[in-house]
Amino acid sequence: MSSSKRNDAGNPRQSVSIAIVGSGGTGALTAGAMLLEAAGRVGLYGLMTRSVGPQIRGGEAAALLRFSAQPLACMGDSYDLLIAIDWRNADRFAAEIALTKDSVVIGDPRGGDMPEMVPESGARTAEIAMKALAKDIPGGRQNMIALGVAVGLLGLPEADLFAVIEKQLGKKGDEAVTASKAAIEVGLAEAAKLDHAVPLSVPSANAEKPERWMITGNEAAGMGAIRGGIRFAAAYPITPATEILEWLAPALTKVGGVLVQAEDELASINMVIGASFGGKPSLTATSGPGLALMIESLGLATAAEIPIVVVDVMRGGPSTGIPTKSEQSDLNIAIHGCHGDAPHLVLAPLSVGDCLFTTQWAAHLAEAMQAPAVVLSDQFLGQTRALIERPADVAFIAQRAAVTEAVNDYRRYALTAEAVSPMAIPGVAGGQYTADGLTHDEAGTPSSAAGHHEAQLDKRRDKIETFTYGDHWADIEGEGEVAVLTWGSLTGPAREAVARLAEDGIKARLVALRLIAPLQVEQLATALAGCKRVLVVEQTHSGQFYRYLRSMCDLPDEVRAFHRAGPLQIRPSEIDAQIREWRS
Amino acid sequence: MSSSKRNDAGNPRQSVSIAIVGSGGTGALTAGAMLLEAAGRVGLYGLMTRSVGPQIRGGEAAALLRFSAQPLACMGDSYDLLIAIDWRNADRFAAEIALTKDSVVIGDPRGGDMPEMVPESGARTAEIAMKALAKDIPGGRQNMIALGVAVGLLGLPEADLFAVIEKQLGKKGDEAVTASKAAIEVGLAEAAKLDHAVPLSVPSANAEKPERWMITGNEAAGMGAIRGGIRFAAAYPITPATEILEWLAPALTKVGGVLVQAEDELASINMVIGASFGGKPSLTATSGPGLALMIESLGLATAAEIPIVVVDVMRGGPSTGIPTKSEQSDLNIAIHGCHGDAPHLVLAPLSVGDCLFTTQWAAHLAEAMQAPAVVLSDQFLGQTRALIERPADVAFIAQRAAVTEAVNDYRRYALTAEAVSPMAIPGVAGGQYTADGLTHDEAGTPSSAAGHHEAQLDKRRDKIETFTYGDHWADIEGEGEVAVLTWGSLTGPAREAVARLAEDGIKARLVALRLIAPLQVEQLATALAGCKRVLVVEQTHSGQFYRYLRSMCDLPDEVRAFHRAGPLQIRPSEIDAQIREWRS
Amino acid sequence: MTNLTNIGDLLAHAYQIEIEAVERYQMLADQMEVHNNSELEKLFRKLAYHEGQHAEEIRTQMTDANVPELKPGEFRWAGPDSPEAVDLGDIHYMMTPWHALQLALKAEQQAFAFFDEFRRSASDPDIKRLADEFAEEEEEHVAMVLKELEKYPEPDDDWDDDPDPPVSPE
Amino acid sequence: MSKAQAVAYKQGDYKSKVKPIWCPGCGDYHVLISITRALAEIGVAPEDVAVISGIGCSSRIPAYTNCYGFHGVHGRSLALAAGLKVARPDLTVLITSGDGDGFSIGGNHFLHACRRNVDMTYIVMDNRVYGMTKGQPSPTTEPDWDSALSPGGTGLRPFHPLVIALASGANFVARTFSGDPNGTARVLVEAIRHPGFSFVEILSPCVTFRPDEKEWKNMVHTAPVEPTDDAARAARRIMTDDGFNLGVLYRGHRAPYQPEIGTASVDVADLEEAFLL
Amino acid sequence: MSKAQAVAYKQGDYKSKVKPIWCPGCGDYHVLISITRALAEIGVAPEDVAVISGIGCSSRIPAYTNCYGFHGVHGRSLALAAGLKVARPDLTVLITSGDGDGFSIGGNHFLHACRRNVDMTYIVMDNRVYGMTKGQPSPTTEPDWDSALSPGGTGLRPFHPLVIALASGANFVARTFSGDPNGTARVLVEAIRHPGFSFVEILSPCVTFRPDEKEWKNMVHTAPVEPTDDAARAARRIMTDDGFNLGVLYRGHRAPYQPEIGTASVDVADLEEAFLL
Ligand SMILES: Cc1ncc(C[n+]2csc(CCOP(=O)(O)OP(=O)(O)O)c2C)c(N)n1
Ligand SMILES: Cc1ncc(C[n+]2csc(CCOP(=O)(O)OP(=O)(O)O)c2C)c(N)n1
Ligand code: SF4
Ligand code: SF4
Ligand SMILES: [Mg+2]
Ligand SMILES: [Mg+2]
Repeated sequence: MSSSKRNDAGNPRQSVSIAIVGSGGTGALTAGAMLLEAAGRVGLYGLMTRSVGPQIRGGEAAALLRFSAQPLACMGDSYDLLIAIDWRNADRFAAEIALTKDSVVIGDPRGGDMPEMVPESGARTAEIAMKALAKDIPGGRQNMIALGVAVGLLGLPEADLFAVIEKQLGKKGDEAVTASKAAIEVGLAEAAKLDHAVPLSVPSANAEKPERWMITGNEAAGMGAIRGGIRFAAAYPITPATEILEWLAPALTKVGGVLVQAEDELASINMVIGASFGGKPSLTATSGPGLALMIESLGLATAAEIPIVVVDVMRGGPSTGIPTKSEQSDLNIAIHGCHGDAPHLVLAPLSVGDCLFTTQWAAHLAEAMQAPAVVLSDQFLGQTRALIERPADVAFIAQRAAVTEAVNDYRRYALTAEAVSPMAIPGVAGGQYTADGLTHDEAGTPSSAAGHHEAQLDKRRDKIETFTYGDHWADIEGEGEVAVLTWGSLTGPAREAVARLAEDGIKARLVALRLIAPLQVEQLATALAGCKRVLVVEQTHSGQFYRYLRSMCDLPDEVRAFHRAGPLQIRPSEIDAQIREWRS
Repeated sequence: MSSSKRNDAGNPRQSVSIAIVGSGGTGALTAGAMLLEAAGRVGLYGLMTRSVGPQIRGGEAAALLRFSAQPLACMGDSYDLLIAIDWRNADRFAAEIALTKDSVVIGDPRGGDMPEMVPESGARTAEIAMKALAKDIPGGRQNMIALGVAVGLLGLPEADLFAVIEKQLGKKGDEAVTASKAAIEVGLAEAAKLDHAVPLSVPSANAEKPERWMITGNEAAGMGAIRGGIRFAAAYPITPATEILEWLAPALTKVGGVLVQAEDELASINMVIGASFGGKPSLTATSGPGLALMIESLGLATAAEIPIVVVDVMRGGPSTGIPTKSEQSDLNIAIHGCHGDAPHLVLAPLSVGDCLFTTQWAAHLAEAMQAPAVVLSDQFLGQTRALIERPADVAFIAQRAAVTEAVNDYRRYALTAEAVSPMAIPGVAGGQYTADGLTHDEAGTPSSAAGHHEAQLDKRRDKIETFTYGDHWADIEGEGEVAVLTWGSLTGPAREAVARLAEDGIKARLVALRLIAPLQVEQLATALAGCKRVLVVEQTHSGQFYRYLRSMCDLPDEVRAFHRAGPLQIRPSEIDAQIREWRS
Repeated sequence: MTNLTNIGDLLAHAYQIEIEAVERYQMLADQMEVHNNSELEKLFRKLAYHEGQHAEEIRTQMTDANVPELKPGEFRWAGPDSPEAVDLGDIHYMMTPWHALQLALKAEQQAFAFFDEFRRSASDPDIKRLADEFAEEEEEHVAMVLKELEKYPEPDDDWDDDPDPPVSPE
Repeated sequence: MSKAQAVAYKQGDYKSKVKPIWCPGCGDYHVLISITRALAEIGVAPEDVAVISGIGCSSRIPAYTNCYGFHGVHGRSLALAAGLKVARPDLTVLITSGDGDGFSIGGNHFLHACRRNVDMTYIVMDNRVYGMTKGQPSPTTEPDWDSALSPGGTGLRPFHPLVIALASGANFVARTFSGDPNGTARVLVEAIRHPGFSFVEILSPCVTFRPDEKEWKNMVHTAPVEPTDDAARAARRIMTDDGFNLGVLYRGHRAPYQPEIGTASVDVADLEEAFLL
Repeated sequence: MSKAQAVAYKQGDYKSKVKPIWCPGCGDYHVLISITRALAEIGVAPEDVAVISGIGCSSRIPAYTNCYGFHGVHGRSLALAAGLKVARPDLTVLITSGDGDGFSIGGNHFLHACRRNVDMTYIVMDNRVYGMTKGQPSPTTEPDWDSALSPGGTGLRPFHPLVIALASGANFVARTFSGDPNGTARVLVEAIRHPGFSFVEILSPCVTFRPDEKEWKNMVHTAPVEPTDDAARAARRIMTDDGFNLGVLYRGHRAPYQPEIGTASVDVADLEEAFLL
């Protein structure tokens, strides 16, 4: 997907980025959400993130959106359209809403002072008195005017928007619907008056509209968990992971599972371990501070060989950090956080929609190997709402090697060829054993003998290192002597950068890891075969991913580490520029 | 210090290794401790570790000792003398007490069956009826007979042993002293009858006896903490760190400090952070499971820039693992355990005695940089009792850049040249600020701006990366194109291996890191300059140190990683053999 | 306690007394094994064996009587434990045969007391006769233990003096 | 539990072959006997019982039973057990803990387990000391008990587990003495059968670090009053007793927490509808 | 505190320039006023006061005061504060927390802080909800309160902070209502002055996620009886009240925990003697 900047202003664009900002009570976020849903009905792809002030309510807010008729990997480099319902505190978003001279900025003349960033960018501006216009409509609201303006300037069919309005506001009664529609009409009319269109190329009106899902990464992770067979969850709320729990709570109940709100993360991971010991595939979700509290028991799950899934929706760190912003800096703790040698699985979804697949796969892998799996999502993936194609059905489901019929002479930690030992589930006669975090022998009896220690350490390493993971360990695209090597949510910008380079005839590969640990060293070498230069891209301050790769495998001679802490996600153009600059 | 194996049986040896084993109630450990103290009075160097069964009381026990007139780096490869007060369950120690055909083994004919390991080794054996002999002495005990035998066979002056007896048993009354002396005399007489001497070369009787300290690493860490200025400690008991606390509790009180027993490790690290926020240099001590629980707040101390020292006395992991045995496998969690990018200090003592210096230095560094310092001791260092020279006085002491007089416009997290900001201590007028784990600006006010985030991340990185650590970052010895690169408690065996190689004219270097993080990349490169081969030695299952080095710096082309999980420490002969084999 | 009203009940209790004594001695033997006191391990295994034989004798008597299947809570003991079960609180890993026999003595005495009181309070002559038999048997055991004890002088006060410190396995 | 009815289980069926590492004389041996005796009395099949623990001498019990066991990490047994029981309501779940594991590091889960009232039985062997780590004061230790870590004593008021249990909502509260294995077993039978969260504190002497506790056998006495179902009254009574009152102290009537589980009302695929535009 | 006597402090001297991010209408604004008012009343210098918190809306208070502050991690404020106070007995230490921070994740430290009885004042703004994370049930939430995470309610019995405080040994226990800043300030003055661990629960409505709590102002009432120094009686009284009783409920007489600090009896070098042979 190429940058919108690269289109001429008049012609329909391949993708359009739009921001709607406004302070407390203006409804900027609601307008954004409706716009997204309307676009989905048109059959577009789309993404919406939001950025807000520190206030719990009434703070300044920005709905950040991007649309295209082609699948979208990430947010754009800059914004084609910025609609400010008002300008209060809008400079907070200056760094996030990059404007160019091609941008169009619509403001309300009564909405306060336009921030510096607008004139500095050279963007074309126009004024619409949204507040005043809304006043004239009984029950009319300024955000609905803004919505009308947006749809008008983008050139989206208004019927789809009205359908959304009916669905969303129907429960509020006819009056609300009518008022909103009226306001939208006014917005459309205002837009039509302007010479500021940012037309988006949309699927032809005659063609059958492709079906779209509208989903956040957090919802997708929940759905993936259920598809993967998870039937028990315990968790403690934390930003930005709470929505996984809030989605799962009623959903699990419907499919015969349950979610328990625990007193803290120490409890939640132990509840999950207990439920899994009882035979139920189980999951918890948290963010960095919660993961830190789970670390001791993550080691227990590893040592006692209890499969669990821990979804870590990463936010800015260290410590409380920036809870509402994305970062990839929990990589270290996820891989290396446990005391002792505690090999376990670490995975990362590569897009909003991929949160579904990766979580499902994680449940499958955890159960197959009787090991904990940490899924590293992040605030961007988790809280971005995306328009995507329905994720494919995949066969991955929790299937544990279990002893389900009466046995004799059972040895829980027997050394087997695949290093996975069939697990007796409570209730099975003769399978009684005691799961233990102490070093133990094959029967599970505590031991401090070097032989037992090594045998079980080997076993736990081997079972995950010799497993056949198939092709899902990474997304690999493109060819050439230059590769962009990345993981998790940075895959989006990297993917778009590689696509843009390709458009310009510059060959580059994308290697984006979904399976972080155990690192697939051989497969990675194959993926990079022939590469002379590798750009390692990640959203951390210290280059954690780069360090991890160095520690585990030999990279091509020329490697550059391109990394930055949050909260600003690395943009496609930055990656693109790195590669171009390196070549020259 | 060369291996005792390399001496002829008749001549005095450079070093002697001796084991005294016996089951519950026989007093093997006490005999060993007295032998150690006696040797100390002679002016010898020595080490004593113990190995015990899983029973809390009454289990099988082995006192493992080594003596020499030269400083001792580690335990020996094999044992010159094994005295079994009884043989019950002694095969538990087979792997730990390596015997050779040069070994001498003394057993009690009534002490049960000699385990396989003895005849298999080809060791020379003799019998002494310790139990029966003790019975004949009123109040006599078999372990005192064994002690007499040991002193006799080693050729140590008995006067020093008697002095120990008087000191240790004096409080029990004259009878106890007389009985013990009588038993020792019997033991000496029995030894004299045998042709099984393992004579140790001792400082000449005329020379003034050098002064010796007898100390464990855990006590040394406590002493180092107090020398370094620590005046507050809070902790929760855990094996094998508890002795640090038990030593510190009364000691701190004497120097005007205090130790608080916390309800758990989450509390102890927070108490320590609170006390340090209040201006008192503070420390906690724990082992792996406790460190895991402290991880969240270790990140808080990093983010809020509160100096604290956390001593982690490592044991076998993961999870509860092997609490009574040594391993170096908390390296990963110590360096990489926190969520987010949380640079802090990680140090490791290089010997039992060095626990004093390293802990003292850690207190100094933590305070100087307002950052947490993790000291990675381990069960071997912590619980081994050593005869050493009095550790030198060093000037390192907690000295915090603090605001101690009234100020205006105070900015707690001001960006300064050294990246360390003077810290206002509660009570100072105008210094009021709120320490915060949230991303903040220079004043400490929470912020989610990219600029503030990056500035403070840079600051916290820079202050520890640009600090001048001096020569203490590593112990470097020897020369040549081969280097043994190691850290912490593995330094002992590595040092001895390098010395042995040197005796055979094989040049090798020793580079043993005391400062693990931040890794002194340039200094390390200098230390390894000219090296073609590097053997990385550590006590972990997965080669954590090797991986860490790879991740951070370029090592010479030929690198071998020699690592093994606990509980058996890697022996000097194994390192020696690796190097010899590699050269050939 | 002595509301045992029929032979079956009495047999059930007598049998249970021996069974628990066996279990207890085996437990003690295990403890001594784990704590390397092999002399005592042997002694306790021997005691377990004897009680086992006794249990076996009772079991043969049970075949013709109508003996109820009682659950643990349905046994009616006077004390906190069944009469012939050694109090585990009195055990030490360095104990000597003298101590062990003292415990055995106490256990046998308690068992005797159980049946003794029973035989005196029972009104049914059949029950009385059987209780009598059991009491006499226990009395014999008491005598046996006393005889065995003669071989062992009372150990010195410091018999449990372990110079080595406890260890911490976790 | 149809299995259980068919077979008559004996106490020995609940004991494993693993030999305890406890010090001879330790009260925990008696507790093991009481637990196995209680299970035999109830007659639940050993494989339908799970015994969950943390770390400590007392926490070693699971492996000594012939039930399913989990010897987890220090202080977290109640959470692990709650997860297990909610996921597997068909199992009989016991938790075996110590005064350090349960009331020091594990105090928060204790509060919330009482409050949550999952149907399981919490057995704490209270020896007023950390046995496993060689004798440090625990929350229930007397303020003047001298030790290396707290020379001269902690000076702290002992923690009152029974009162906390009542105050936070436990549904069954009792205290027993390990030296009375029959009495303890009887109470355990009742505790296990009582719906909801049952808490039984067993005074269990540590002969190694608290030899003075051998005296307990002369100090304990049966509670002079009948159990009540009035938590406030029970709390007040216990707050003022001498700490050696034995017996069932409180029987509550709260319904246990047990979300329905295992009965699906919709297909997984149906959940997808919400995402489809 | 000689400084304090010399200067007469005003309420404003305890307020910082940082502007709260709380929702307008939030009860915590009132609490901030009450705290600064109480401090002015006591007259301790702002720099001699430390305000310690965890994470939550309520936990944001430290930065809004002009005292030394610590905004630590979720649930650990009491431990941090105890370390500070023991190390620096000269400071006045307040802890400001919420019902989630203090009673859910922080429950264990609450128990042990009450027991340890360090001389500090624990102020919990109880709004019966997790405000900061957008409205999940907390331990004090009513069992039938509907939310996304617990549709239809948790079904769990609310946690009773005052009873737990009493049962675990707090030395001063009170409940106030944020809507009565004068009354709250008065109680806070007493709580701060009272030696040992003082616990004040402030009912502080969350207007955003619990708009129903605006009704509290009509529900609170002054405790109908005098404070007592009998913990058992106080506990029983509170266990049976309606939860809206305000006032000082308990004043105890336990001596605070405060090891002597800062007075060396030996030189550091003297400690070495034990090692020398
Ligand atoms: C996280 C953690 N901290 C500390 C320990 C060390 N530890 C093991 S058992 C124990 C105390 C046990 O006391 P209690 O529960 O009373 O059991 P007891 O041994 O007295 O039966 C401690 C502190 C640990 N294993 N894990
Ligand atoms: C370890 C950890 N877990 C979870 C969170 C997320 N979190 C922040 S505040 C909060 C709850 C706060 O509730 P309360 O203490 O009642 O404060 P309120 O916002 O209601 O004043 C939670 C769960 C966190 N910051 N850290
Ligand atoms: S140390 Fe104490 S609690 Fe532990 S086994 Fe020994 S007597 Fe029992
Ligand atoms: S969310 Fe509730 S508690 Fe938080 S600031 Fe708003 S009203 Fe107050
Ligand atoms: Mg205990
Ligand atoms: Mg709240």
